[in-house]
Amino acid sequence: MLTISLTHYVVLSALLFSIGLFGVLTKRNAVAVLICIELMLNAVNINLVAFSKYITPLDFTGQIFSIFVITVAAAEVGVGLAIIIAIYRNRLNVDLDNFNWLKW
Amino acid sequence: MTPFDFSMPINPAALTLEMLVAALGLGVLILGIISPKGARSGLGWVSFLGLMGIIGVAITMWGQSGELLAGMYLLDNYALFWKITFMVAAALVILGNMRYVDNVGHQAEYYSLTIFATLGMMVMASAGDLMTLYLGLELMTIAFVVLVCLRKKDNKSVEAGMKYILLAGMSSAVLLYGLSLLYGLTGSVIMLDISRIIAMQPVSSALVLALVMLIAGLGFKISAVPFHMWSPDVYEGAPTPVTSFLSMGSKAASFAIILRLFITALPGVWENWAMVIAILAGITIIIGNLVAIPQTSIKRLLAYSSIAQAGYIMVGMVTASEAGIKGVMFYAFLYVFATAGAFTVAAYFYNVTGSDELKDYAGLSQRSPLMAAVMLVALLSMAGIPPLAGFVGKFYLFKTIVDGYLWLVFIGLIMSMVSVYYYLRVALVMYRDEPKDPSPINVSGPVTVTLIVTMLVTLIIGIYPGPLSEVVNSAAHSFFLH
Amino acid sequence: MLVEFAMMHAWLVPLLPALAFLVIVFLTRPFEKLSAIIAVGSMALACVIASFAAYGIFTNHEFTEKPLVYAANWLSLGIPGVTDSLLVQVGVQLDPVSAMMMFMVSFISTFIFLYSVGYMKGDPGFSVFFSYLSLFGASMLLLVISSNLLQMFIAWELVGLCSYLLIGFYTHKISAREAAKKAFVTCRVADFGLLLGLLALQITFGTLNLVELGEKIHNFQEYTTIGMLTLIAVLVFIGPIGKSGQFPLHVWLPDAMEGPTPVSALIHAATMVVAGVYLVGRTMFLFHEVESAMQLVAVTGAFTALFAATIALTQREIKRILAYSTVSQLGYMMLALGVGSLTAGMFHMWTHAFFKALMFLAAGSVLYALHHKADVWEMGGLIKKMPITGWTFVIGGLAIAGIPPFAGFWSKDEILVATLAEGHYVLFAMAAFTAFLTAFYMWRMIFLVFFGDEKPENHPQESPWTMTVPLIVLAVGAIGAGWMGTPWNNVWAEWIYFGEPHHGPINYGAMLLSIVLAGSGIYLAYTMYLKDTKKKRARKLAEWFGPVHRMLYNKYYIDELYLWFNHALVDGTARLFYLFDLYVVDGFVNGIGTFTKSSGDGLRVFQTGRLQNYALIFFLGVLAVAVLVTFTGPSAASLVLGGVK
Amino acid sequence: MDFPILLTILLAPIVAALVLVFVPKEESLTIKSVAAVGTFVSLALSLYAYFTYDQSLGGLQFAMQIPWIQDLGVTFFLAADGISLPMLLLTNLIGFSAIFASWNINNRPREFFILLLLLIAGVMGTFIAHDLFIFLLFYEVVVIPIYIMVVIWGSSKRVTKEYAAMKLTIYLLIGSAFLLVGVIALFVKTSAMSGVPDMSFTGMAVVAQQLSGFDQIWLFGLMLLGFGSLISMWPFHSWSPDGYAGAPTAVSMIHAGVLKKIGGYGLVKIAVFMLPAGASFWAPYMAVLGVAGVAYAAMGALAQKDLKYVVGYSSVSHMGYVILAVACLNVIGLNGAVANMFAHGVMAALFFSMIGFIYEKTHTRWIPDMGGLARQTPRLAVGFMMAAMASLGLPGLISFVPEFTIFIGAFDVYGGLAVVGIAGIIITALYVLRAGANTLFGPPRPEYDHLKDIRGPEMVPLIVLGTVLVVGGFLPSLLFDMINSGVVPLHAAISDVLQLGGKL
Repeated sequence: MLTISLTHYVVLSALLFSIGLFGVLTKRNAVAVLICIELMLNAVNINLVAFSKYITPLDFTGQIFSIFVITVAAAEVGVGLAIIIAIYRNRLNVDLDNFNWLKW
Repeated sequence: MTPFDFSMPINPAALTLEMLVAALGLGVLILGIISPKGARSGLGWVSFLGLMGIIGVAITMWGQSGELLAGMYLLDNYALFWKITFMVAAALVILGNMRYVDNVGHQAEYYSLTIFATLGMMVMASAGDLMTLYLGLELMTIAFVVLVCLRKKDNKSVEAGMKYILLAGMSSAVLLYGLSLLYGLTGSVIMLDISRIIAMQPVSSALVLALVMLIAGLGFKISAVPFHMWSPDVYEGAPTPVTSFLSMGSKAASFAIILRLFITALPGVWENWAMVIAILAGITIIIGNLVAIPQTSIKRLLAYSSIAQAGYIMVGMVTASEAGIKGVMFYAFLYVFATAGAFTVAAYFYNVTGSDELKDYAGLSQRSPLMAAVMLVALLSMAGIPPLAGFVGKFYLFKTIVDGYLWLVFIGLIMSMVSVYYYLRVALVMYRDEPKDPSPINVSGPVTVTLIVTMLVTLIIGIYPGPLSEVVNSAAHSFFLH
Repeated sequence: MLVEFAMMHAWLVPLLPALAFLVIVFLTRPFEKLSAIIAVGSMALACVIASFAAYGIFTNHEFTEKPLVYAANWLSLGIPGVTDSLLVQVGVQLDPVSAMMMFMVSFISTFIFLYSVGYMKGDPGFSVFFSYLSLFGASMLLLVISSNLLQMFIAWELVGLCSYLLIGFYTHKISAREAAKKAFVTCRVADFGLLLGLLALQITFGTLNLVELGEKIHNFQEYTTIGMLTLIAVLVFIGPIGKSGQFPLHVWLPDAMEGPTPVSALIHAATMVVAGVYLVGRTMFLFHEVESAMQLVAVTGAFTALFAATIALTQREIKRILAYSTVSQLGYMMLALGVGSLTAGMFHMWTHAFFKALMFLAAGSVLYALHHKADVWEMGGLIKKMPITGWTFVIGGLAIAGIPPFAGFWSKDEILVATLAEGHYVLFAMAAFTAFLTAFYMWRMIFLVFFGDEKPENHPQESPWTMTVPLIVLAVGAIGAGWMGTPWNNVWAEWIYFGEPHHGPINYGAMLLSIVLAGSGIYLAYTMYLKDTKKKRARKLAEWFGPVHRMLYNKYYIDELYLWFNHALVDGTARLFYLFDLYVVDGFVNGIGTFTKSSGDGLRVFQTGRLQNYALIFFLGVLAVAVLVTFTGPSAASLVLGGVK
Repeated sequence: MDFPILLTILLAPIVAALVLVFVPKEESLTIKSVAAVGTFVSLALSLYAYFTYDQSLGGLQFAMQIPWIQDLGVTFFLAADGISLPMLLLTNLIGFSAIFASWNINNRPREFFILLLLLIAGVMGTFIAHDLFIFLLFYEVVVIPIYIMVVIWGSSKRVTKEYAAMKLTIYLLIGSAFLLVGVIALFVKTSAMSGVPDMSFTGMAVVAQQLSGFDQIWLFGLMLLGFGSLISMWPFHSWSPDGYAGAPTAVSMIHAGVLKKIGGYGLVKIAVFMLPAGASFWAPYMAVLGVAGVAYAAMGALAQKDLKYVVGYSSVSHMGYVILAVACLNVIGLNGAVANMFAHGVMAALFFSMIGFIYEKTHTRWIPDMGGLARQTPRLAVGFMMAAMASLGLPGLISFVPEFTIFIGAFDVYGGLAVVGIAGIIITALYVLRAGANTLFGPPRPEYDHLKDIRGPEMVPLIVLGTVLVVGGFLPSLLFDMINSGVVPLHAAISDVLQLGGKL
């Protein structure tokens, strides 16, 4: 029976990270981009927890670190959504492509 | 691997500065809510005097050293110097732009967030491990994001905020990924342990990937070239005092953690990242200066010039030596004053005329000689023209890399002379052209004080850098004592 | 006692006119009378001191062997023994040659100054003119008495400057301005050669003092080869070619007539142009060692004499004829030096100064009377109305033609004898023929100007006393100057000689020949220009030799050649260089400028403002850094991929 | 010396500039007199220093040293020796007459004279600083005031004054960037070698002379690039004509008169003194470039129609002589180089001041438009002719003896090459006379009849610089003994390495 080892987690985390990255690069909707960033952050959490379990089983540094990451991610999403709402109020759309007033 | 025991004594003395700043921030926030609408402008003076008090305390703490929680939080001259730099920067920004902030409104939020951002930077300065590093970084970034879109009504500010939050989020994800790999490879988050473990094991490709991720994540923060795309737009969009604090504080703090991370944690792989940093520095200097040439808005010009300045500071990192650190810290300190001067002038000019365009700066020398002189001195100090601080700073920086990376010295110095071109174009507009409306601009009290302080400090460091270089020497020396 | 004082303080002689120059320029410029008195007075005083000094030198014999030299350090660089060093001195060297020259220059200048008081009356720049004249006098006397070649070169250039200022004195005339510029540049070209010679001398022999140089060159084998010495000699000779108007560089002298007549008399007859001959005389020790250089000097002299004489035949202006006759006589002096006879050269210079200055001043008074009408064919029979000018001019004519009792005969005969003695038969023939031509063209002018029927439109009358007195004095000189060098009691030979004084046998044949030549020249001129009043024969001759006549009149088209060279080549290349500088060197610099600017614009476009693009560039950056890290660092990956250390 | 004479010389103009800040804008006369007093004080003091300098003792006198930056070994070291004193005197002479040459400046006179005084102080600083860091400090401090002065008070004839100002500034800064790289590398290598960081000329030179041959070569190459572009060596000269044509009179006087000499002074005092092996390697190339500069610029000047361009090109040509002289690396050559710098400085300053007056009165510098000025403005004509005659090296004026010394030095070392250089005097005579004669002589033009000749304060440049021209011409030992006392010890210090290095 296939035993789940550290490499599986790292590969999963890498895959999740790439998906998140792909989402950030292609999604046109600001909220979707924000979600994809969260995806990338959760990929890192997987990584951290996996390392904490397999490499330093005695202490919880990795897990503590992932808790910090989760809290910060939450704060980030809060602020990000607030900004997106503010933009929506001003420009009535959240399509990233036409936010290009600041250029050159 | 030593397990983490909670019984370790925490000596609170190490955290006095951070606690004071946090208290000041909360105090300002509460005062803001309590005080009636009219008295909001007083908050500026409260936060300024508070900061000056804390700077006093920091100076008295000079020379103390210690660490907290088994190396997670380091306190030494190095961290103290950075903290003093951040607080000075914050104080200058607050003092210089009180009139601007009163026009914008939301004083409470502005001042408290600025102080919280400073707090974030101070945490980063004495971060001894990956977690504290990340926490300080995120505290600063999120505080800045809110500051950037302070003017909710102005599309530019909000667009800048949106760009900043999304790109910063992505870059911190990348950084985190690198940190997690680093943690995975070494099993510890304490930087000192990491360097010991890396020294023992051969360089694995995972470590190289971690290194790349770290360079990318932190490169974003100091706006090194391939990762700099966000900074011109955010600098232009954000309200000018925020841009000023962003370009001074955030960049300096990022350099504080880069030095900590790369020189304490990753000396083992120095051969790997030295040449990359050198190449990045070279490209940053070149592109930062070249793209600044065609700019027409003073803020965007200063944005690109600050990218170029980041390139110069990166030069100090290349040799990972005490002289290198000294060069970075010295240049960061004088860079703070030059940027504060330039942006205060830009902010006040925007306040009076409502425009950032260079052509509106025509005849500024006749309308207000002080503003024109301060702008000129600030710009020329960034260019590295001798009597000003930039020259001494660049001398220290390039002194370190002459042996191995002579090509970088050539790029650095020739590009800084090319930068004189667009700096002098600003001077040309200010000194030669006749002003459209020749009404003199009378500069209010606190702004004059900031302008004069920045100009004098830039001149004095330029002419007599002796004492400052002594202080920075002892700070850089304490870096290696752990 | 006075003589002793004069000899020891000979440096006063050039100093006095120099002081006059300063006084006139700064103090007495507005008071014309006063500045004239100061100028003439200072030159007269200088002439008195000079005569005492000359008397002192000539009377006691020991100065003929060993010249009296006293000098002071002017410039000393480096430590002589230790490093490469340079020592230049300033001083006075009095020996018979320089004493004679000092006396001659000051004597003639005094009278020419006096003459120009009358001539320049009413000219707005009167005192400025006298300041230039005193400056010229000072620098010429400095040149004459200098003890080393560098000091001589300095005075040489100062004299060139004064001739530039004086030729261009009538600043409002464009022709005067161009003539002055031509004079200065031609002399400058010659000075370039002389300077190279001096540099070579200084470097090979380590000194420029005439006395030391003489000893060192005597045994020059220790210092340099004969080939090098010849080169030095030729280089040094280029200077005199320019200054004394010898063949290739003579073009400026005839144009120098643009200046006022006293200037022509003083500078372009008596003193300045003779400086070249004087320099060759002074450095005779150098030329004596090098046979081929002597040959060159002789040939140049003879050729110039003949060449100038042929041109003078066809000229129409009175001063131009005199100018060409000066070039020709200078050729004679060079010939004399070329054949090795310093005595003959200097003697002819001595006599020539008198009668040529006389003729120029006389021509000046003619112009003064006819209100500057210069064409000889429009004058006639002036001797009736202007007896003194007329008869003094005739005396000058006789002297230059070489009729026995007059000065010209003795010195020209001395040269012919010397040339014959050295066995240069070809040169002797050229010299003899030139003597004939000289007599002819000089008397052609005299008959046209002073005899024959008067032209009704000009009504001349005699010039004032200030102009006629110098004429008379110089006329006496033109007569008497030659008597000190007659073959019978040749006092001149005892004083001025090179090596040791030699008294060759008196060659009556040569004397007879030269008298015959001079007489036939005068007679031919008489028949063609005085007897047949309508000058039919002269005009017929002109038609027969049409092209030859035109070529001679246009001075063999050498001026046009130089002008073409100057404009086409020099200005052309200058234009070329300037365009090269403008478009290539400057182009390159501007190119770099525009390149940086355009690359700035190019890179700016990447900033599209769209967030996704930034994120994309961010990740391309991450990839680039990944590649960089693998290739530039010694990491495992680079070992696998064989990355560069 | 108890009384810090050099410091007072340096600070006098700065103090005057500070005083000017408080003088109200309108009273232009008081502004000018304050500026004149400032420069007069430093002129008098530098004359005093020049004549009380003890030549037999030689070496650095009036020295003053204050520790400045410990870890870089930088000391605020002001001193004067045989080479720097003439240059200091030259700066003050030209500074003083530049003030009077710009007596008719009436648009924003206060800023003009503040910047001019700062410029003079900056240039003076470079000549008396005997510490490499402080030398660089003053060397580049001068660039910005010049830019602002050219941009505001310049004149746009063939090229706009903005282009000229920018070209002047950026060109010299790029040159100084190369120099800075060389200085930083030299500092790092010498302090590594000797352990003690020391930036003073003498201290660093002792160590630098032991550097390896290869290091000395590329370090000297960089310095040659930096100083060469300032002294307008041949390929790097294209800023000089445009720069001078665009600049106002006072700036072009000081720039041509003194600023170019910092390049030469730097070459002699720093590059050759510290890196003799490098010097002997580069010497032949420098000689070729020097002679190329002479011939090229002389030809260029011949084709010019604008007076300031003629003098601009002529100054490039004269500097070619200086480079040729420095390339000889012998006592006579070095003496000639420094003396020619002094002579050319005085001459170029007089020339530019006269052209400035002509431009002020006739509003044109185009030679074909002018003629016969001698009748209308005789004193101006005298000044112009004196400068012209000095520039073509007429004996009796100051520039003949230095040129003669250079010819001797160069002829001895580079025979054939020197002949080409010496032929330059003919072309110089051609273009100088053409410029002088076409503007001054010839038929007077009616439209210039109303011109007033220079009088009162405008006569000062002519009197001050004119007397120096003549006195320097007749008594060269006044100048040469001082320079000789500076050059002989310098040459002694490097002669052993030169012999050892030989021609490499």
